[in-house]
Amino acid sequence: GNEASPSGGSASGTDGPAAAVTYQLSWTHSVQFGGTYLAQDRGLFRDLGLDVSLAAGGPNVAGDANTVSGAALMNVSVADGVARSNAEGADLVIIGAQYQKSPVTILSLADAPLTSPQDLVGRKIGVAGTDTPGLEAFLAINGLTQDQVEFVPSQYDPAVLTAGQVDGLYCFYNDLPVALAVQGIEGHSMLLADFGYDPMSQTYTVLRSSLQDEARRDQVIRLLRGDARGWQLYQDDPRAAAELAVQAYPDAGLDLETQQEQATVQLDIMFSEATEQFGFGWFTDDQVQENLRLFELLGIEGATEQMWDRSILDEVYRDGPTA
Amino acid sequence: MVLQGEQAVQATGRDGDGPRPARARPAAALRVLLGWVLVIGLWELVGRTVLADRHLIGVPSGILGTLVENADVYGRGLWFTTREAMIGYLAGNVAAVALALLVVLLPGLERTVLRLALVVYCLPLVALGPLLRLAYGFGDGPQVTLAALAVYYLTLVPLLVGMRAVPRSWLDLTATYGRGRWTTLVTVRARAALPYLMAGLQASVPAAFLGALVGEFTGAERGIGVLSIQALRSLDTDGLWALMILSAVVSMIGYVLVSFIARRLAPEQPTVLLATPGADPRRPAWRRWLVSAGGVALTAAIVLLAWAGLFWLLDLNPYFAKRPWDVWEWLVSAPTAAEHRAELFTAASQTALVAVPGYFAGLALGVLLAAAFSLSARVRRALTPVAVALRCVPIIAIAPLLVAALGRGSFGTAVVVALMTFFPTLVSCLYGLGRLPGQVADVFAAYATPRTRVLVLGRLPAMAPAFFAAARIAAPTALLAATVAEWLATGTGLGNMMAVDAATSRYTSLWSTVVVVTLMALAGYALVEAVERRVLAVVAPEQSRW
Amino acid sequence: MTGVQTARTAGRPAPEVLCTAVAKTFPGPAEPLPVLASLDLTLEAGSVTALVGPSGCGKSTLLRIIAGLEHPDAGGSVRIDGDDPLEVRRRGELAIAFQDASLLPWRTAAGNVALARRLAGQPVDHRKVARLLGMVGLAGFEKARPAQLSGGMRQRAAIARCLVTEPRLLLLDEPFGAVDELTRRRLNIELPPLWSGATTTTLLVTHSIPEAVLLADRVLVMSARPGSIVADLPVGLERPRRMQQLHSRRFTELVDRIGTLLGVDEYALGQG
Amino acid sequence: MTGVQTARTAGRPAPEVLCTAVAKTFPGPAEPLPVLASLDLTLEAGSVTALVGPSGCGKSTLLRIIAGLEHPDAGGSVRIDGDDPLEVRRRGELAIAFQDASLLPWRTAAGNVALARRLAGQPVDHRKVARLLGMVGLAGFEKARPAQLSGGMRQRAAIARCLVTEPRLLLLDEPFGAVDELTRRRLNIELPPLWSGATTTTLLVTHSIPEAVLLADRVLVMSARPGSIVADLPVGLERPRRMQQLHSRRFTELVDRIGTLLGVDEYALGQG
Ligand SMILES: Nc1ncnc2c1ncn2[C@@H]1O[C@H](COP(=O)(O)OP(=O)(O)OP(=O)(O)O)[C@@H](O)[C@H]1O
Ligand SMILES: Nc1ncnc2c1ncn2[C@@H]1O[C@H](COP(=O)(O)OP(=O)(O)OP(=O)(O)O)[C@@H](O)[C@H]1O
Ligand SMILES: [Mg+2]
Ligand SMILES: [Mg+2]
Repeated sequence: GNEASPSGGSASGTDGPAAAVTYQLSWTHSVQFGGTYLAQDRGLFRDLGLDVSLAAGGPNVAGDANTVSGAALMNVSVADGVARSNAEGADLVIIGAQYQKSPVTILSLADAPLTSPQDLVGRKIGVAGTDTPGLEAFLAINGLTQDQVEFVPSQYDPAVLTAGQVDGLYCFYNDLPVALAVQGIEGHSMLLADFGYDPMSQTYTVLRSSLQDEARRDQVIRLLRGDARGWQLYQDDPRAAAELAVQAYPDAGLDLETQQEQATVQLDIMFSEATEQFGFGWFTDDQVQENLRLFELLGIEGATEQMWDRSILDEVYRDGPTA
Repeated sequence: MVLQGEQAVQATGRDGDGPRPARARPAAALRVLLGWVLVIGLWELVGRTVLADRHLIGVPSGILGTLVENADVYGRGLWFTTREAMIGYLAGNVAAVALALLVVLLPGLERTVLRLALVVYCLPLVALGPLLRLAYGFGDGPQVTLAALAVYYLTLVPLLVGMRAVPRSWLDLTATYGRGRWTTLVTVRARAALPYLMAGLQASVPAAFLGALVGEFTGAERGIGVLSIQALRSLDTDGLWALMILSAVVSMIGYVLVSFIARRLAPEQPTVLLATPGADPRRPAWRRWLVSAGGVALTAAIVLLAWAGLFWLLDLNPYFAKRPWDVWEWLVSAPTAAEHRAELFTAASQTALVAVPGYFAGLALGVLLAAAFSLSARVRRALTPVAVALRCVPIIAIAPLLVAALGRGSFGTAVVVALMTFFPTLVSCLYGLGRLPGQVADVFAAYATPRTRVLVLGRLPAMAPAFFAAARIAAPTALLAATVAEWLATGTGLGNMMAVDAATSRYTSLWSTVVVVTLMALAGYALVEAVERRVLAVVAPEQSRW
Repeated sequence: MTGVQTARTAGRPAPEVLCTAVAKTFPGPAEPLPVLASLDLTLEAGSVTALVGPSGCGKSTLLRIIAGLEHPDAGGSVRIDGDDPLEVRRRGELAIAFQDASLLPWRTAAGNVALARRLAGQPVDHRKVARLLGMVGLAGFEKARPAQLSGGMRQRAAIARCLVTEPRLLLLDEPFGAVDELTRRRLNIELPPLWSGATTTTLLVTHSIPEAVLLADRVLVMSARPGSIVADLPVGLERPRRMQQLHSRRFTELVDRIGTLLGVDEYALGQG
Repeated sequence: MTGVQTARTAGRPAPEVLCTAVAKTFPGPAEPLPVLASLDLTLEAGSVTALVGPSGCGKSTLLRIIAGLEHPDAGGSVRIDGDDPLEVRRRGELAIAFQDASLLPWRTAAGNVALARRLAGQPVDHRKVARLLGMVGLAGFEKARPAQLSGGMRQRAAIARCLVTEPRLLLLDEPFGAVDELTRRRLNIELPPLWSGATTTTLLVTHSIPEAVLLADRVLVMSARPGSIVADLPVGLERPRRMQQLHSRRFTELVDRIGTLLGVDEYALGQG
């Protein structure tokens, strides 16, 4: 109703009709978004006057595009992706990063582990076509050339590894390695972030115009605040988040054991000293500079510091490192 | 000897299909049962020994366990996907019938309608999925739409062939009373097209299911597609196989249901379709060229207008939803256009190298299977489920297995393309082989011609219209299949390019690639059509005019 | 479409058919095949004309051209009471029995007959359908599908289909070719009252010369391909025809004459 | 399949056909339709038998049963020189001309005729094909497709197809129903030498009584449905038949007799 709501749609009020916003996730539902589910489930968004719809991602979802087109207010993305989108004419801004460390990893089987970049030489690495530039950049950073490693086109299907079609698989730390572990297969993960390849990941991404419009900026702040609160709850009890994920999305086919394992594993990359000190989702200027250098390696043009904006985080953590 | 006697009578089509002696039935059932037990036992054995721990295939016991354990989750997922598929199936087939009616009533539109239909059918999922999600928001919209899109072309093409499969004398009948196209459609064509319509309806059952399933990759919250992504990534091979088996079973049920209805609906024997070869005076070559060039231009104009108009109407953001002029700039007017073209050309030739052999392999596989099915009911019963399963299982789910079996080379990818293409050909040809006119069958019977010979000399020519309908469908399908195979296995060609473009937000490049894929499909289609015209002018002249 | 049909066509007088310079050349297997030499022909209103001629001379083609189902070569024209054949067809006033019965296989015998009335824009009259089927000897087979009928039965169903619309112009292409002699004679006597009269103009192709003479007011004899009309013989026997006339001099004379014209004489069999 | 075929069938003597208790009931549109009453019949080796009877009495059905294309009701059997009809078909020794021409629409006239030889396991002999097409008056139409032929021409092509394999058992179902009187008589004179003789047994369905008498050694008259054989008349005219015989007493007597049996008399037309 547009008539006479008592607070007249005040910017930060928790009363009045909740503003409907869409929050685009980066993949299908799983505990990967456990903090967000907690925020949703415990009414943290609602308390902040938001009626949040969580849009699942998937193999055929263009997350950034959904934000650019206005279908979503904010999406979860990755820095190089955002830079690419901007190079193609989007004007997206990263206002936070859920992961403190890139989850990109090269997974190998424990009986033939790949533990350092040098181990890749002469090996077959499964990598999706979309990730090939990332692997190339990683090799370059470590002084290797592409012809020293055999790239095998594959998707995020761990069976290629177990079936022996590849020696290592380019994937995500909290995803396939967990699946392997749950299946009772010992694997080894080599985080690329530990060897210089560390694009900012699970970034909170919004349109620059959303930050300039007062009302929407306010919604962004509330959304980020609510989400951060959710992740704070998550940090305290990741297993509860896993249970919630399984329960809230009964049709997603989630397995509780796997979810709990994943929930614990991803703590490593989501929380760090920086988050202790500044708050969940924090990023530093050093990280920005490092990412910009990485973009050059990846051949992405036109990215500058302007692609990041910490003012929302500043606002959320005005009173200290808890949202 | 007994077999041949049975066959000779069957060829007359009158009383060959009598019930088999009752005592044979339990024995046959036992044999079938034993066969299954053997197959499943072997499967379990292989899964547990040679392929143990490789997570390439699920094993029967594990699959069964998963099915029981997740009965309610899988059951619900199956229901969601099935519902999407059913709605899409209905919508797509209604659209096909509507388009066919339009063409029959305004035959001048045939070429244009078919080309436009082809363009829509060829839109790759990578481009279409996100668009649909943007247009529909949350919900089942994209799944249903993709199911409908996967279906309508499979029905439209054979339906039009069927509408033409009438002898001159029946058309003369309505003409005698001065009736127009509508009456002819209602009294003659509609009924005559029934077998072809049923072929389309049957071939599109698994297509609808697969369409809905991959539709769920566009960010759906539930359904078999979502569950299978989950199973795939958690190395839950048994679960994945359980899901795929469920999909196959549902498709199978739909397929059998439609074929049951088909048998009920079209019991009369096909008649000889006498029609004189092209009686219209041949127009000079330059005029024919002009007309077809005009047609192509018209189609292009309509596509471009619809493209720009639709995006404008839906107010789609130009960042993602590129317009025709963006593609023009990318491919032609931009300073770097030459590079873009070169890149596209390389990719397109790689794709063609996979798609063309795959196309022919798929076609051949379809025809050969259809021939085998028509020769032996036993082969048909045994292989139909396999064929349906191969068609409705998303290739992404069994890609590692296929790669393990076939390798990543062009042979493997061509086989994948063939596997994804053959099914509509199989169904269409099966129906086509049944179009042997009763009188002609009698002639063969008079010489006790063996089945194989009847097949070659009678059934194959009678199948020609259905076969070419399938060949026209297979052209764009093979191309789309090739792009999928490239994306999954070879990491080359247009398929990989589209995936990378989508992942790296190179949307102008993506749309340009889509345009190239569409143009290639149109070109392939035109080639098939040209061959078809020549062959059918001799074998089935009734197909060359309305 | 149906607006015109409300007036019962049977009430209107029979039309005159005028063929002017009708010629037809088919694109034959090798070279163009002239089938009809230029041909002028008037069928008087209400007359019954029989057309006889060697197989392949163009009789069926001529019938189809008169019905407007085939176009004559440039220059030729067919007018039915001054109208284009299409007009007449549209009014549901024309019926043609094709050489092959061409029944729709999915309709019953009665359904096929009834269909003609629907196509002609006339209300379906089940009693009439049944009566006509009875007249052609198909009582009890109303519900049979064409595949369940013998060749002769199919042909008779096709005749019933032609007659059920009470056409003003009736074109019959060897309507009794597949029926036995007895049935043929019965039909030769029983059916003509349905079509000879003031309301129907009839053109009948037949291979039986006696039948031609028995049924027609006038017999046209065609030459071999390219067909042209080599003789136009008025029959001049009174109507209604009865069996007695068959033994009349006039009758046998005519049969002989036509036989001679067709060259049957040299193989003369049975008669004269 | 072809192994058996090497011996030229034409050299072997004509077979005897023995039908024992052949009856046939079709599942009719409403209730079961008895079409053939139990029927015993022997076709002597090398004889030409004509079968006449009212339309729909089961003539075509009987032919199909003899060819083994339709099974008689339980208890009935057909033996051809002691063999099952299937055996005979398999050896390519049987030919049947169906009532409707049933040419393969995608083959030319010559292609259709040649096909029969291939199906019968005989080498295709293009000269023979052309000669037979010429005999039935289709010279120049070898390359025409069925749709480009007139009704009578299609039927003649089908006859050529039957004769090209020099069958030992020849079943003709109204082979001349769609051709004109002249052509019919010509064929009546010219073709029989091809099939009457020591090597072929022939059964011929026809609606023309004179034709039956002219061509056959023996005429079988069938009753109306359910068909049974009501008369079995030896013709007893000497062979080769010539036109003169047609004026013989024996001939006209026979024609009359059969006419009477069929009830044609009451409508008697032209003869007697
Ligand atoms: N559509 C066609 N294309 C080519 N030739 C044709 C076509 N229709 C008929 N003809 C030829 O025209 C000639 C006359 O055919 P039509 O059917 O008119 O003969 P008809 O006099 O009816 O013969 P019949 O007594 O055998 O039925 C034939 O030689 C035939 O080959
Ligand atoms: N497949 C069938 N199913 C049911 N009834 C049939 C079938 N075939 C024939 N009949 C019936 O059998 C009877 C005899 O048919 P058949 O074709 O043998 O007659 P016929 O003597 O050849 O007649 P005609 O001279 O008209 O060709 C007909 O009444 C017909 O309705
Ligand atoms: Mg004709
Ligand atoms: Mg018959």
